[in-house]
Amino acid sequence: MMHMTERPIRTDELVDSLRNPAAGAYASFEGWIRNHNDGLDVKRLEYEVYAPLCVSEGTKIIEEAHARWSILHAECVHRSGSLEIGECAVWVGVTSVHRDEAFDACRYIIDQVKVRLPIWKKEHYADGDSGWVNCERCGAHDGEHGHQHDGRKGHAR
Amino acid sequence: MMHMTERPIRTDELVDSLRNPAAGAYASFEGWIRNHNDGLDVKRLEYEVYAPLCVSEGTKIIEEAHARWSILHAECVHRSGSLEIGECAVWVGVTSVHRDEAFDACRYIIDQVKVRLPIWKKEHYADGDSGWVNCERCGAHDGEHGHQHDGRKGHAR
Amino acid sequence: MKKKITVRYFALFREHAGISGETLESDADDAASLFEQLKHRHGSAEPSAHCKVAINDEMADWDSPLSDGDVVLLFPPVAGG
Amino acid sequence: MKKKITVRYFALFREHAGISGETLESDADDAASLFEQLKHRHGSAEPSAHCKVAINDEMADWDSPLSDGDVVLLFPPVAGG
Repeated sequence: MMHMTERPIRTDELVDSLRNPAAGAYASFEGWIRNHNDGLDVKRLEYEVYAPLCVSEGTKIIEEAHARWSILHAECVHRSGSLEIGECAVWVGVTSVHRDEAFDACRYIIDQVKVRLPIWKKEHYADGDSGWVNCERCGAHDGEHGHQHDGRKGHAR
Repeated sequence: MMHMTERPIRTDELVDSLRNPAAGAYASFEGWIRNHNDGLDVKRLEYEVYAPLCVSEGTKIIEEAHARWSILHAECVHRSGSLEIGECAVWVGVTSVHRDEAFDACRYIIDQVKVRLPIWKKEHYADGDSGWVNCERCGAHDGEHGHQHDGRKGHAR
Repeated sequence: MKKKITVRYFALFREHAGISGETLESDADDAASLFEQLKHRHGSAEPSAHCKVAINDEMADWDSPLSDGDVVLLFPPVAGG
Repeated sequence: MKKKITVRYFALFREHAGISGETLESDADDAASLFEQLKHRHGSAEPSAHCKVAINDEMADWDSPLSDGDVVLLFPPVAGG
């Protein structure tokens, strides 16, 4: 299942929810808030999400993983709201009998979650500036819409 | 670094030792004792290790991972002694800026640890029998040495 | 034919529009046409392959037809990493 | 020429030998020859690609030469999974 939460992700409790005497392998991934991006000094991140579609699309991704690999359990939790450096933004955990399947399914889930879920992150920089991450790929060009730009990422302060 | 321990592996403490504000990705793997192998009902496992070479060879593996991928930290801990079903036998944790490197290095480390470290496991079955896992690949043939066989794996009761 | 469409803007689109959503009348046949009609709002020049659309809480294609009463969610590119 | 070699047996080899190690005199030139000479002890018919050897706490090849005073560790195949 896919879960969204505004509270800190407790990976120790989550892994306990996956425990199963038939499981021989547990592969997991965590995305942590890092203090830099594209050479800029990041102070915190804000995750804007559209939760209903995150849950339905994330659950679809996990079902795809179950269809493709022989795994026992797969779970994913994603944070929303304001996160500090070092906090866990997303966790994926997969159990299986042997390790091949756990690794492959874990990788598939995080890759798909990153591109398919309606989640946007806004970085807040050391100098007080901020910017939406990756939004430059969208085709939103400077000057075509009447808002302030900081010239860095083509986005609003 | 590679560590060997006779005590339960505390993955929550281990992941804390890897925390780094520059890390954006944490990939991990755990090997758990499962309740079955080759159709047999397993009750517990005994890990025999030769610790000095486990540490030196495991540390070599981790250094290879650092040489091959741009990662921040990589650690591995392996249990020895008697383990119950569900217990963690081995943990690998890797951090990096982006997730590709953490996943690839984590996979490399566990794959190499499984084939290169002097670690043997003996399964104890529900019926009181026991057997060394995978030892049949060794070339030790029934009847060439004067000990009892149970006929299952070609190994001693 | 005019249809009543509710539009919701997210992230950068919401900041550009200055509102999180609105209900409007549109003759747009598909999601791409609506996106084009609203470019003064969301600030994106064209429906990019990196932008996404959902209709009535289901992910949709840009050429999905629109019906009266649809709720259209306009998603700028996701963070992706 | 006879050399004094200390041998250590692990896991299945130790169970077969009934001892965890011994010090002996051997004229074996390399690890493979020593392994062959000791097959009545460790119970393995031949130095398999799956068995490993270490000399003085370093992983070694089966054709590694032996010197007087060496400590040779004989490893049955590891569990591997």
